[in-house]
Amino acid sequence: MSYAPVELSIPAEHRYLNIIAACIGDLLAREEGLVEPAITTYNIQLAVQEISANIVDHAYGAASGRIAITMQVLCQPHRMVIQLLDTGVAFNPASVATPDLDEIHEGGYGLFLARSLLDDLSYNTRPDGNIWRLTKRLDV
Amino acid sequence: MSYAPVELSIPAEHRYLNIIAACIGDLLAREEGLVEPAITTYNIQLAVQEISANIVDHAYGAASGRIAITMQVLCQPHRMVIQLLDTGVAFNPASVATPDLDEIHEGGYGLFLARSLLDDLSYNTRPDGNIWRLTKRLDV
Amino acid sequence: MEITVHNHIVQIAVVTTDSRIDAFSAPKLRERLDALVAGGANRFVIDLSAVPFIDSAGMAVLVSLLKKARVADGEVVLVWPNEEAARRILRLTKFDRVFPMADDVESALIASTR
Amino acid sequence: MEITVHNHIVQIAVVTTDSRIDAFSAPKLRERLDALVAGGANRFVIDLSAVPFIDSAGMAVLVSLLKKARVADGEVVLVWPNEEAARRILRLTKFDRVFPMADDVESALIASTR
Ligand SMILES: Nc1ncnc2c1ncn2[C@@H]1O[C@H](COP(=O)(O)OP(=O)(O)O)[C@@H](O)[C@H]1O
Ligand SMILES: Nc1ncnc2c1ncn2[C@@H]1O[C@H](COP(=O)(O)OP(=O)(O)O)[C@@H](O)[C@H]1O
Repeated sequence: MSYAPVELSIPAEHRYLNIIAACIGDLLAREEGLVEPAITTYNIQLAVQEISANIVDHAYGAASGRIAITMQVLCQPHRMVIQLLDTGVAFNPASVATPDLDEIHEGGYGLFLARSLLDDLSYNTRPDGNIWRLTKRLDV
Repeated sequence: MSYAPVELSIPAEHRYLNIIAACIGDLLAREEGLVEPAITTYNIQLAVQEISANIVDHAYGAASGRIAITMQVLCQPHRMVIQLLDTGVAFNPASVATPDLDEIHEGGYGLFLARSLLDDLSYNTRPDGNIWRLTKRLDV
Repeated sequence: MEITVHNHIVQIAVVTTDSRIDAFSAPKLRERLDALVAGGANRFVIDLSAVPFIDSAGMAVLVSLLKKARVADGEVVLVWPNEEAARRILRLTKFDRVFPMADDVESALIASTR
Repeated sequence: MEITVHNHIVQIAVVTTDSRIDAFSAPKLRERLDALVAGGANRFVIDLSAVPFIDSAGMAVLVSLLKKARVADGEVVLVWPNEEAARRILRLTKFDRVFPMADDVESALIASTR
Protein backbone atom coordinates (compact mmCIF):
# COMPACT_ATOMS: atom_id res chain seq x y z
CA MET A 1 0.00 0.00 0.00
CA SER A 2 1.04 3.60 -0.54
CA TYR A 3 0.66 6.17 2.19
CA ALA A 4 0.67 9.93 2.53
CA PRO A 5 4.03 11.33 3.66
CA VAL A 6 5.17 11.92 7.21
CA GLU A 7 6.96 15.24 7.51
CA LEU A 8 9.53 16.11 10.14
CA SER A 9 11.61 19.21 10.69
CA ILE A 10 14.45 19.31 13.22
CA PRO A 11 17.26 21.67 14.16
CA ALA A 12 20.43 20.62 12.31
CA GLU A 13 22.17 19.30 15.43
CA HIS A 14 23.43 15.82 16.21
CA ARG A 15 21.21 15.51 19.29
CA TYR A 16 18.06 15.45 17.14
CA LEU A 17 19.12 12.97 14.48
CA ASN A 18 17.95 9.95 16.50
CA ILE A 19 14.40 11.30 16.08
CA ILE A 20 14.55 10.62 12.35
CA ALA A 21 15.51 7.02 13.07
CA ALA A 22 12.69 6.73 15.59
CA CYS A 23 10.13 7.90 13.03
CA ILE A 24 11.42 5.45 10.43
CA GLY A 25 11.35 2.63 12.96
CA ASP A 26 7.78 3.30 14.03
CA LEU A 27 6.60 3.82 10.46
CA LEU A 28 8.06 0.49 9.35
CA ALA A 29 6.89 -1.31 12.51
CA ARG A 30 3.34 -1.08 11.16
CA GLU A 31 4.19 -1.95 7.58
CA GLU A 32 3.43 -5.48 6.45
CA GLY A 33 5.31 -7.61 3.96
CA LEU A 34 8.86 -6.46 4.70
CA VAL A 35 11.69 -8.83 3.88
CA GLU A 36 14.08 -9.02 6.87
CA PRO A 37 12.27 -6.16 8.65
CA ALA A 38 14.85 -5.66 11.42
CA ILE A 39 17.81 -5.53 9.01
CA THR A 40 15.98 -3.37 6.47
CA THR A 41 14.87 -0.91 9.15
CA TYR A 42 18.37 -0.69 10.59
CA ASN A 43 19.94 -0.15 7.18
CA ILE A 44 17.55 2.67 6.31
CA GLN A 45 18.13 4.23 9.73
CA LEU A 46 21.91 4.02 9.31
CA ALA A 47 21.83 5.47 5.77
CA VAL A 48 19.69 8.39 6.97
CA GLN A 49 21.93 8.87 10.01
CA GLU A 50 24.99 9.16 7.73
CA ILE A 51 23.35 11.60 5.32
CA SER A 52 21.89 13.75 8.09
CA ALA A 53 25.13 13.77 10.13
CA ASN A 54 26.93 14.94 6.98
CA ILE A 55 24.38 17.74 6.61
CA VAL A 56 25.08 18.84 10.18
CA ASP A 57 28.88 18.52 9.88
CA HIS A 58 29.54 19.55 6.28
CA ALA A 59 26.54 21.37 4.75
CA TYR A 60 25.97 23.55 7.82
CA GLY A 61 29.30 23.16 9.66
CA ALA A 62 29.41 25.87 12.29
CA ALA A 63 26.24 27.51 10.92
CA SER A 64 22.85 26.71 12.38
CA GLY A 65 19.82 25.68 10.37
CA ARG A 66 17.18 23.01 10.06
CA ILE A 67 16.68 19.76 8.21
CA ALA A 68 13.26 19.06 6.68
CA ILE A 69 12.56 15.37 6.20
CA THR A 70 9.72 13.64 4.39
CA MET A 71 9.22 9.90 4.72
CA GLN A 72 6.86 7.85 2.65
CA VAL A 73 6.10 4.21 1.95
CA LEU A 74 5.10 3.64 -1.69
CA CYS A 75 4.00 0.64 -3.68
CA GLN A 76 4.86 -0.85 -7.08
CA PRO A 77 7.56 -1.43 -6.19
CA HIS A 78 7.08 -1.56 -2.41
CA ARG A 79 9.66 0.93 -1.18
CA MET A 80 10.47 3.64 1.30
CA VAL A 81 11.46 7.07 0.02
CA ILE A 82 13.03 9.62 2.34
CA GLN A 83 13.92 13.16 1.33
CA LEU A 84 16.14 15.47 3.35
CA LEU A 85 16.24 19.17 2.58
CA ASP A 86 18.89 21.52 3.94
CA THR A 87 19.86 25.10 3.21
CA GLY A 88 23.59 24.66 3.84
CA VAL A 89 26.41 24.69 1.31
CA ALA A 90 26.02 22.64 -1.85
CA PHE A 91 28.52 20.03 -2.96
CA ASN A 92 29.08 17.27 -5.49
CA PRO A 93 28.69 13.77 -4.06
CA ALA A 94 30.18 12.29 -7.23
CA SER A 95 33.50 13.76 -6.08
CA VAL A 96 33.54 11.39 -3.11
CA ALA A 97 35.26 8.11 -3.97
CA THR A 98 34.68 4.76 -2.29
CA PRO A 99 37.14 4.31 0.58
CA ASP A 100 39.81 1.64 0.17
CA LEU A 101 38.38 -0.95 2.56
CA ASP A 102 41.67 -2.80 2.91
CA GLU A 103 43.08 0.16 4.78
CA ILE A 104 41.44 1.43 7.93
CA HIS A 105 40.33 5.06 8.00
CA GLU A 106 39.15 7.41 10.70
CA GLY A 107 36.40 8.75 8.46
CA GLY A 108 35.04 8.62 4.95
CA TYR A 109 32.67 5.69 5.48
CA GLY A 110 29.46 7.76 5.59
CA LEU A 111 28.57 8.11 1.93
CA PHE A 112 29.92 4.63 1.21
CA LEU A 113 27.55 3.15 3.81
CA ALA A 114 24.56 5.16 2.57
CA ARG A 115 25.22 4.09 -1.03
CA SER A 116 25.77 0.47 -0.06
CA LEU A 117 22.65 0.18 2.08
CA LEU A 118 20.19 1.93 -0.24
CA ASP A 119 18.80 1.05 -3.64
CA ASP A 120 19.10 4.62 -4.80
CA LEU A 121 20.65 7.81 -3.47
CA SER A 122 20.33 11.09 -5.35
CA TYR A 123 21.34 14.64 -4.55
CA ASN A 124 20.15 17.87 -6.13
CA THR A 125 20.67 21.52 -5.47
CA ARG A 126 17.44 23.47 -5.83
CA PRO A 127 16.56 27.12 -5.22
CA ASP A 128 15.07 26.16 -1.84
CA GLY A 129 18.09 24.13 -0.76
CA ASN A 130 19.93 20.86 -1.23
CA ILE A 131 17.79 17.78 -1.46
CA TRP A 132 18.85 14.20 -0.76
CA ARG A 133 16.49 11.48 -1.93
CA LEU A 134 16.97 7.99 -0.46
CA THR A 135 15.13 4.99 -1.83
CA LYS A 136 15.04 1.52 -0.28
CA ARG A 137 13.08 -1.45 -1.62
CA LEU A 138 11.08 -3.21 1.07
CA ASP A 139 10.20 -6.39 -0.80
CA VAL A 140 13.56 -7.72 -1.93
CA MET B 1 18.34 24.11 28.54
CA SER B 2 15.81 25.32 25.98
CA TYR B 3 15.82 23.97 22.45
CA ALA B 4 14.34 24.89 19.09
CA PRO B 5 11.13 22.99 18.30
CA VAL B 6 10.85 19.69 16.49
CA GLU B 7 7.99 19.75 13.99
CA LEU B 8 6.09 16.74 12.76
CA SER B 9 3.16 16.40 10.41
CA ILE B 10 1.31 13.11 9.96
CA PRO B 11 -1.87 11.91 8.26
CA ALA B 12 -4.68 11.83 10.84
CA GLU B 13 -4.81 8.03 11.03
CA HIS B 14 -4.27 5.73 13.99
CA ARG B 15 -1.39 3.92 12.28
CA TYR B 16 0.81 7.04 12.45
CA LEU B 17 0.21 8.07 16.05
CA ASN B 18 3.01 5.86 17.40
CA ILE B 19 5.43 8.11 15.49
CA ILE B 20 4.60 11.02 17.79
CA ALA B 21 5.43 8.85 20.80
CA ALA B 22 8.69 7.77 19.15
CA CYS B 23 9.75 11.40 18.64
CA ILE B 24 8.94 12.29 22.24
CA GLY B 25 10.84 9.24 23.48
CA ASP B 26 13.95 10.02 21.46
CA LEU B 27 13.81 13.72 22.32
CA LEU B 28 13.63 13.01 26.05
CA ALA B 29 16.22 10.22 25.85
CA ARG B 30 18.87 12.91 25.31
CA GLU B 31 17.53 15.33 27.89
CA GLU B 32 19.36 15.48 31.21
CA GLY B 33 17.91 16.13 34.65
CA LEU B 34 14.56 14.43 34.28
CA VAL B 35 12.86 13.19 37.42
CA GLU B 36 11.66 9.59 36.88
CA PRO B 37 12.54 9.75 33.16
CA ALA B 38 10.80 6.49 32.17
CA ILE B 39 7.54 7.36 33.94
CA THR B 40 7.57 10.97 32.76
CA THR B 41 8.22 9.95 29.15
CA TYR B 42 5.45 7.33 29.25
CA ASN B 43 2.98 9.77 30.74
CA ILE B 44 3.66 12.40 28.09
CA GLN B 45 3.41 9.74 25.38
CA LEU B 46 0.11 8.49 26.76
CA ALA B 47 -1.37 11.98 27.08
CA VAL B 48 -0.41 12.79 23.48
CA GLN B 49 -1.73 9.43 22.31
CA GLU B 50 -5.11 10.19 23.91
CA ILE B 51 -5.35 13.70 22.47
CA SER B 52 -4.24 12.63 18.99
CA ALA B 53 -6.53 9.57 18.94
CA ASN B 54 -9.41 11.89 19.83
CA ILE B 55 -8.45 14.15 16.93
CA VAL B 56 -8.57 11.17 14.57
CA ASP B 57 -11.82 9.77 16.00
CA HIS B 58 -13.76 12.89 16.92
CA ALA B 59 -12.31 16.01 15.24
CA TYR B 60 -11.91 14.32 11.84
CA GLY B 61 -14.14 11.24 12.24
CA ALA B 62 -14.68 9.83 8.77
CA ALA B 63 -12.95 12.82 7.15
CA SER B 64 -9.29 12.73 6.27
CA GLY B 65 -6.76 15.37 7.24
CA ARG B 66 -3.45 15.86 8.95
CA ILE B 67 -2.15 16.62 12.42
CA ALA B 68 0.72 19.10 12.80
CA ILE B 69 2.70 18.61 15.98
CA THR B 70 5.42 20.77 17.50
CA MET B 71 7.49 19.48 20.42
CA GLN B 72 9.85 21.56 22.47
CA VAL B 73 11.84 21.31 25.67
CA LEU B 74 11.96 24.64 27.51
CA CYS B 75 13.63 25.84 30.67
CA GLN B 76 12.60 27.91 33.70
CA PRO B 77 10.72 25.86 34.53
CA HIS B 78 12.20 22.80 32.81
CA ARG B 79 9.25 21.47 30.82
CA MET B 80 8.09 19.89 27.60
CA VAL B 81 5.46 21.68 25.53
CA ILE B 82 3.66 19.87 22.73
CA GLN B 83 1.15 21.50 20.40
CA LEU B 84 -1.21 19.59 18.13
CA LEU B 85 -3.03 21.40 15.34
CA ASP B 86 -5.94 19.90 13.42
CA THR B 87 -8.47 21.27 10.95
CA GLY B 88 -11.35 19.06 12.05
CA VAL B 89 -14.51 20.07 13.93
CA ALA B 90 -14.16 22.25 16.98
CA PHE B 91 -15.54 21.33 20.39
CA ASN B 92 -15.57 22.38 24.01
CA PRO B 93 -13.40 20.20 26.24
CA ALA B 94 -14.94 21.82 29.33
CA SER B 95 -18.11 19.93 28.44
CA VAL B 96 -16.38 16.62 29.15
CA ALA B 97 -16.74 15.59 32.78
CA THR B 98 -14.40 13.32 34.73
CA PRO B 99 -15.58 9.71 34.50
CA ASP B 100 -16.92 8.10 37.67
CA LEU B 101 -13.97 5.84 38.43
CA ASP B 102 -15.99 3.59 40.74
CA GLU B 103 -17.95 2.37 37.76
CA ILE B 104 -16.19 0.76 34.80
CA HIS B 105 -16.72 2.32 31.37
CA GLU B 106 -15.93 1.26 27.85
CA GLY B 107 -14.69 4.73 26.97
CA GLY B 108 -14.39 8.22 28.30
CA TYR B 109 -10.96 7.82 29.93
CA GLY B 110 -9.01 9.71 27.25
CA LEU B 111 -9.35 13.31 28.36
CA PHE B 112 -9.27 12.26 32.01
CA LEU B 113 -5.91 10.55 31.46
CA ALA B 114 -4.47 13.49 29.51
CA ARG B 115 -5.56 15.94 32.22
CA SER B 116 -4.28 13.73 35.03
CA LEU B 117 -0.88 13.10 33.47
CA LEU B 118 -0.08 16.66 32.36
CA ASP B 119 0.59 19.85 34.26
CA ASP B 120 -1.46 21.87 31.82
CA LEU B 121 -3.78 21.10 28.90
CA SER B 122 -5.35 23.89 26.89
CA TYR B 123 -7.50 23.93 23.77
CA ASN B 124 -8.22 26.80 21.41
CA THR B 125 -10.02 27.19 18.14
CA ARG B 126 -8.11 29.46 15.77
CA PRO B 127 -8.66 30.47 12.14
CA ASP B 128 -6.07 27.90 11.04
CA GLY B 129 -7.56 25.08 13.10
CA ASN B 130 -7.94 23.68 16.60
CA ILE B 131 -4.87 23.75 18.75
CA TRP B 132 -4.13 21.60 21.77
CA ARG B 133 -1.26 22.67 24.00
CA LEU B 134 0.15 20.12 26.42
CA THR B 135 2.65 21.07 29.12
CA LYS B 136 4.57 18.67 31.34
CA ARG B 137 7.13 19.66 33.96
CA LEU B 138 10.33 17.64 33.72
CA ASP B 139 11.91 18.58 37.02
CA VAL B 140 9.24 17.71 39.56
CA MET C 1 -21.91 -49.93 44.40
CA GLU C 2 -22.46 -47.36 41.73
CA ILE C 3 -19.73 -44.79 41.25
CA THR C 4 -20.14 -41.70 39.13
CA VAL C 5 -17.10 -39.88 37.92
CA HIS C 6 -17.70 -36.49 36.44
CA ASN C 7 -14.79 -34.81 34.68
CA HIS C 8 -15.15 -31.13 35.15
CA ILE C 9 -13.03 -29.23 32.67
CA VAL C 10 -12.42 -25.55 33.06
CA GLN C 11 -11.04 -23.97 29.95
CA ILE C 12 -9.22 -20.68 30.27
CA ALA C 13 -8.06 -18.65 27.30
CA VAL C 14 -4.65 -17.14 28.04
CA VAL C 15 -4.02 -14.20 25.73
CA THR C 16 -0.47 -12.89 25.51
CA THR C 17 1.12 -10.11 23.46
CA ASP C 18 4.24 -8.01 23.62
CA SER C 19 2.87 -5.26 21.37
CA ARG C 20 1.55 -1.79 22.13
CA ILE C 21 -2.21 -1.93 22.69
CA ASP C 22 -3.46 1.34 21.28
CA ALA C 23 -6.08 2.84 18.99
CA PHE C 24 -4.34 1.23 16.00
CA SER C 25 -3.94 -2.30 17.33
CA ALA C 26 -6.97 -2.43 19.65
CA PRO C 27 -9.46 -3.32 16.87
CA LYS C 28 -7.35 -6.39 15.98
CA LEU C 29 -7.26 -7.47 19.62
CA ARG C 30 -11.02 -6.89 19.97
CA GLU C 31 -11.70 -8.99 16.88
CA ARG C 32 -9.59 -11.84 18.21
CA LEU C 33 -11.25 -11.76 21.64
CA ASP C 34 -14.75 -11.50 20.15
CA ALA C 35 -14.01 -14.61 18.10
CA LEU C 36 -13.05 -16.45 21.30
CA VAL C 37 -16.26 -15.29 23.03
CA ALA C 38 -18.30 -16.34 19.99
CA GLY C 39 -16.61 -19.75 20.26
CA GLY C 40 -17.89 -20.10 23.83
CA ALA C 41 -14.92 -18.90 25.88
CA ASN C 42 -15.84 -17.08 29.09
CA ARG C 43 -12.71 -17.32 31.24
CA PHE C 44 -9.74 -15.25 30.18
CA VAL C 45 -6.29 -14.40 31.39
CA ILE C 46 -4.94 -11.34 29.61
CA ASP C 47 -1.20 -11.38 30.10
CA LEU C 48 -0.09 -7.76 29.97
CA SER C 49 3.34 -8.48 31.46
CA ALA C 50 5.24 -7.76 28.23
CA VAL C 51 2.95 -4.99 26.95
CA PRO C 52 5.04 -1.81 26.72
CA PHE C 53 2.13 0.63 26.33
CA ILE C 54 -1.64 0.60 26.62
CA ASP C 55 -3.95 3.52 25.88
CA SER C 56 -7.63 4.10 26.62
CA ALA C 57 -8.67 2.42 23.36
CA GLY C 58 -6.83 -0.69 24.53
CA MET C 59 -8.40 -0.41 27.97
CA ALA C 60 -11.85 -0.18 26.35
CA VAL C 61 -11.25 -3.56 24.71
CA LEU C 62 -10.51 -5.08 28.13
CA VAL C 63 -13.72 -3.60 29.60
CA SER C 64 -15.76 -4.84 26.65
CA LEU C 65 -14.36 -8.35 27.17
CA LEU C 66 -15.03 -8.22 30.90
CA LYS C 67 -18.68 -7.37 30.32
CA LYS C 68 -19.16 -10.20 27.83
CA ALA C 69 -17.32 -12.70 30.01
CA ARG C 70 -19.33 -11.84 33.12
CA VAL C 71 -22.63 -12.04 31.23
CA ALA C 72 -21.54 -15.60 30.40
CA ASP C 73 -20.68 -16.27 34.08
CA GLY C 74 -16.99 -16.00 33.31
CA GLU C 75 -14.15 -13.73 34.40
CA VAL C 76 -11.21 -11.81 33.01
CA VAL C 77 -8.00 -11.82 35.06
CA LEU C 78 -5.28 -9.37 34.12
CA VAL C 79 -1.59 -10.03 34.63
CA TRP C 80 0.11 -6.80 35.70
CA PRO C 81 2.34 -5.18 33.07
CA ASN C 82 6.04 -5.16 33.96
CA GLU C 83 6.17 -1.56 32.78
CA GLU C 84 5.77 0.49 35.97
CA ALA C 85 4.22 3.48 34.17
CA ALA C 86 1.50 1.22 32.74
CA ARG C 87 0.81 -0.26 36.19
CA ARG C 88 0.25 3.23 37.53
CA ILE C 89 -2.33 3.93 34.81
CA LEU C 90 -4.28 0.79 35.79
CA ARG C 91 -4.29 2.05 39.38
CA LEU C 92 -5.19 5.62 38.39
CA THR C 93 -8.24 4.44 36.45
CA LYS C 94 -9.08 1.94 39.22
CA PHE C 95 -8.99 -0.91 36.71
CA ASP C 96 -7.15 -2.90 39.38
CA ARG C 97 -10.29 -2.75 41.56
CA VAL C 98 -12.62 -4.00 38.84
CA PHE C 99 -10.47 -6.70 37.28
CA PRO C 100 -8.93 -9.47 39.36
CA MET C 101 -5.19 -8.79 39.04
CA ALA C 102 -2.36 -11.33 39.15
CA ASP C 103 1.42 -11.06 39.21
CA ASP C 104 1.98 -13.78 36.63
CA VAL C 105 0.08 -16.18 34.40
CA GLU C 106 0.36 -19.03 36.88
CA SER C 107 -1.36 -17.16 39.69
CA ALA C 108 -3.84 -15.76 37.18
CA LEU C 109 -4.82 -19.32 36.26
CA ILE C 110 -5.32 -20.19 39.91
CA ALA C 111 -7.46 -17.09 40.37
CA SER C 112 -9.45 -18.01 37.25
CA THR C 113 -10.50 -21.38 38.60
CA ARG C 114 -11.66 -20.11 41.97
CA MET D 1 69.84 -20.68 45.14
CA GLU D 2 68.53 -17.37 44.02
CA ILE D 3 64.98 -17.28 42.81
CA THR D 4 63.46 -14.30 41.05
CA VAL D 5 59.73 -13.94 40.87
CA HIS D 6 58.47 -11.32 38.54
CA ASN D 7 54.79 -10.47 38.68
CA HIS D 8 53.72 -9.49 35.25
CA ILE D 9 50.43 -7.64 35.33
CA VAL D 10 48.49 -7.05 32.20
CA GLN D 11 45.82 -4.46 32.61
CA ILE D 12 42.97 -4.42 30.12
CA ALA D 13 40.32 -1.73 30.04
CA VAL D 14 36.93 -3.29 29.32
CA VAL D 15 34.56 -0.64 28.01
CA THR D 16 30.87 -1.51 27.93
CA THR D 17 27.79 0.46 26.91
CA ASP D 18 24.24 -0.29 25.87
CA SER D 19 23.71 3.07 24.17
CA ARG D 20 23.64 4.08 20.52
CA ILE D 21 27.11 5.12 19.40
CA ASP D 22 26.48 7.88 16.90
CA ALA D 23 27.55 11.39 15.95
CA PHE D 24 25.89 12.70 19.13
CA SER D 25 27.34 10.27 21.65
CA ALA D 26 30.66 9.51 19.91
CA PRO D 27 32.44 12.62 21.26
CA LYS D 28 31.61 11.53 24.84
CA LEU D 29 32.98 8.05 24.16
CA ARG D 30 36.10 9.48 22.51
CA GLU D 31 36.74 11.73 25.51
CA ARG D 32 36.43 8.80 27.90
CA LEU D 33 38.76 6.61 25.84
CA ASP D 34 41.28 9.40 25.38
CA ALA D 35 41.39 9.84 29.14
CA LEU D 36 42.18 6.13 29.53
CA VAL D 37 44.94 6.38 26.92
CA ALA D 38 46.33 9.47 28.65
CA GLY D 39 46.34 7.45 31.87
CA GLY D 40 48.56 4.83 30.24
CA ALA D 41 46.04 2.23 29.09
CA ASN D 42 46.94 0.47 25.84
CA ARG D 43 44.89 -2.75 25.90
CA PHE D 44 41.17 -2.40 25.39
CA VAL D 45 38.14 -4.59 25.05
CA ILE D 46 35.22 -2.67 23.60
CA ASP D 47 32.12 -4.64 24.40
CA LEU D 48 29.63 -3.82 21.66
CA SER D 49 27.33 -6.73 22.50
CA ALA D 50 24.52 -4.56 23.85
CA VAL D 51 25.02 -1.63 21.47
CA PRO D 52 21.84 -1.29 19.41
CA PHE D 53 23.25 1.03 16.74
CA ILE D 54 26.64 2.34 15.63
CA ASP D 55 27.25 4.86 12.85
CA SER D 56 30.41 5.93 11.05
CA ALA D 57 31.14 8.61 13.66
CA GLY D 58 31.13 5.84 16.29
CA MET D 59 33.31 3.66 14.08
CA ALA D 60 35.78 6.54 13.69
CA VAL D 61 36.21 6.60 17.47
CA LEU D 62 37.12 2.92 17.43
CA VAL D 63 39.69 3.46 14.67
CA SER D 64 41.18 6.40 16.51
CA LEU D 65 41.55 4.27 19.64
CA LEU D 66 43.09 1.42 17.67
CA LYS D 67 45.75 3.69 16.23
CA LYS D 68 46.64 5.11 19.64
CA ALA D 69 46.66 1.69 21.29
CA ARG D 70 48.91 0.14 18.63
CA VAL D 71 51.35 3.05 18.78
CA ALA D 72 51.65 2.18 22.47
CA ASP D 73 52.17 -1.54 21.64
CA GLY D 74 48.64 -2.32 22.71
CA GLU D 75 45.53 -3.70 21.04
CA VAL D 76 41.79 -3.12 20.80
CA VAL D 77 39.56 -6.19 20.75
CA LEU D 78 35.92 -5.73 19.79
CA VAL D 79 33.12 -7.91 21.11
CA TRP D 80 30.59 -8.48 18.32
CA PRO D 81 27.27 -6.65 18.72
CA ASN D 82 24.29 -8.94 19.27
CA GLU D 83 22.37 -6.84 16.76
CA GLU D 84 22.73 -8.73 13.48
CA ALA D 85 22.37 -5.60 11.34
CA ALA D 86 25.28 -3.98 13.18
CA ARG D 87 27.41 -7.11 12.70
CA ARG D 88 26.82 -6.90 8.98
CA ILE D 89 28.07 -3.30 8.93
CA LEU D 90 31.31 -4.33 10.65
CA ARG D 91 31.76 -6.98 7.96
CA LEU D 92 30.81 -4.62 5.11
CA THR D 93 33.44 -2.09 6.18
CA LYS D 94 35.95 -4.90 6.84
CA PHE D 95 36.37 -3.70 10.43
CA ASP D 96 36.30 -7.38 11.42
CA ARG D 97 39.54 -7.89 9.49
CA VAL D 98 41.37 -5.01 11.15
CA PHE D 99 40.18 -5.42 14.72
CA PRO D 100 40.55 -8.71 16.56
CA MET D 101 36.93 -9.76 17.11
CA ALA D 102 35.52 -11.86 19.98
CA ASP D 103 32.16 -13.39 20.73
CA ASP D 104 32.09 -12.29 24.36
CA VAL D 105 34.14 -10.37 26.90
CA GLU D 106 35.73 -13.50 28.30
CA SER D 107 37.21 -14.58 24.99
CA ALA D 108 38.13 -10.97 24.26
CA LEU D 109 40.19 -10.93 27.47
CA ILE D 110 41.97 -14.12 26.44
CA ALA D 111 42.68 -12.61 23.02
CA SER D 112 43.97 -9.43 24.67
CA THR D 113 46.63 -11.23 26.66
CA ARG D 114 48.03 -13.20 23.75
N1 LIG E 1 25.97 17.21 2.83
C1 LIG E 1 27.23 17.52 2.53
N2 LIG E 1 27.56 18.77 2.24
C2 LIG E 1 28.83 19.10 1.94
N3 LIG E 1 29.84 18.21 1.89
C3 LIG E 1 29.57 16.94 2.18
C4 LIG E 1 28.27 16.52 2.51
N4 LIG E 1 28.29 15.19 2.73
C5 LIG E 1 29.55 14.80 2.55
N5 LIG E 1 30.35 15.83 2.21
C6 LIG E 1 31.81 15.78 1.91
O1 LIG E 1 32.11 14.45 1.53
C7 LIG E 1 33.13 13.90 2.38
C8 LIG E 1 32.90 12.42 2.60
O2 LIG E 1 31.75 12.19 3.38
P1 LIG E 1 31.57 10.83 4.17
O3 LIG E 1 31.76 9.70 3.22
O4 LIG E 1 30.27 10.86 4.87
O5 LIG E 1 32.75 10.78 5.21
P2 LIG E 1 33.08 11.78 6.43
O6 LIG E 1 31.87 12.58 6.73
O7 LIG E 1 33.46 10.83 7.52
O8 LIG E 1 34.24 12.60 5.95
C9 LIG E 1 33.06 14.74 3.64
O9 LIG E 1 34.29 14.75 4.32
C10 LIG E 1 32.68 16.10 3.10
O10 LIG E 1 33.80 16.77 2.64
N1 LIG F 1 -10.61 16.53 19.48
C1 LIG F 1 -11.93 16.37 19.70
N2 LIG F 1 -12.82 16.89 18.85
C2 LIG F 1 -14.12 16.74 19.06
N3 LIG F 1 -14.64 16.06 20.11
C3 LIG F 1 -13.81 15.52 20.99
C4 LIG F 1 -12.42 15.65 20.85
N4 LIG F 1 -11.82 15.02 21.88
C5 LIG F 1 -12.80 14.52 22.65
N5 LIG F 1 -14.03 14.82 22.13
C6 LIG F 1 -15.32 14.46 22.73
O1 LIG F 1 -15.14 14.23 24.11
C7 LIG F 1 -15.57 12.92 24.46
C8 LIG F 1 -14.72 12.35 25.57
O2 LIG F 1 -13.42 12.09 25.09
P1 LIG F 1 -12.51 11.05 25.86
O3 LIG F 1 -12.44 11.42 27.29
O4 LIG F 1 -11.19 10.99 25.16
O5 LIG F 1 -13.23 9.66 25.73
P2 LIG F 1 -13.60 8.79 24.42
O6 LIG F 1 -12.78 9.30 23.29
O7 LIG F 1 -13.25 7.41 24.85
O8 LIG F 1 -15.09 8.99 24.24
C9 LIG F 1 -15.54 12.13 23.18
O9 LIG F 1 -16.44 11.06 23.19
C10 LIG F 1 -15.91 13.18 22.15
O10 LIG F 1 -17.30 13.32 22.07
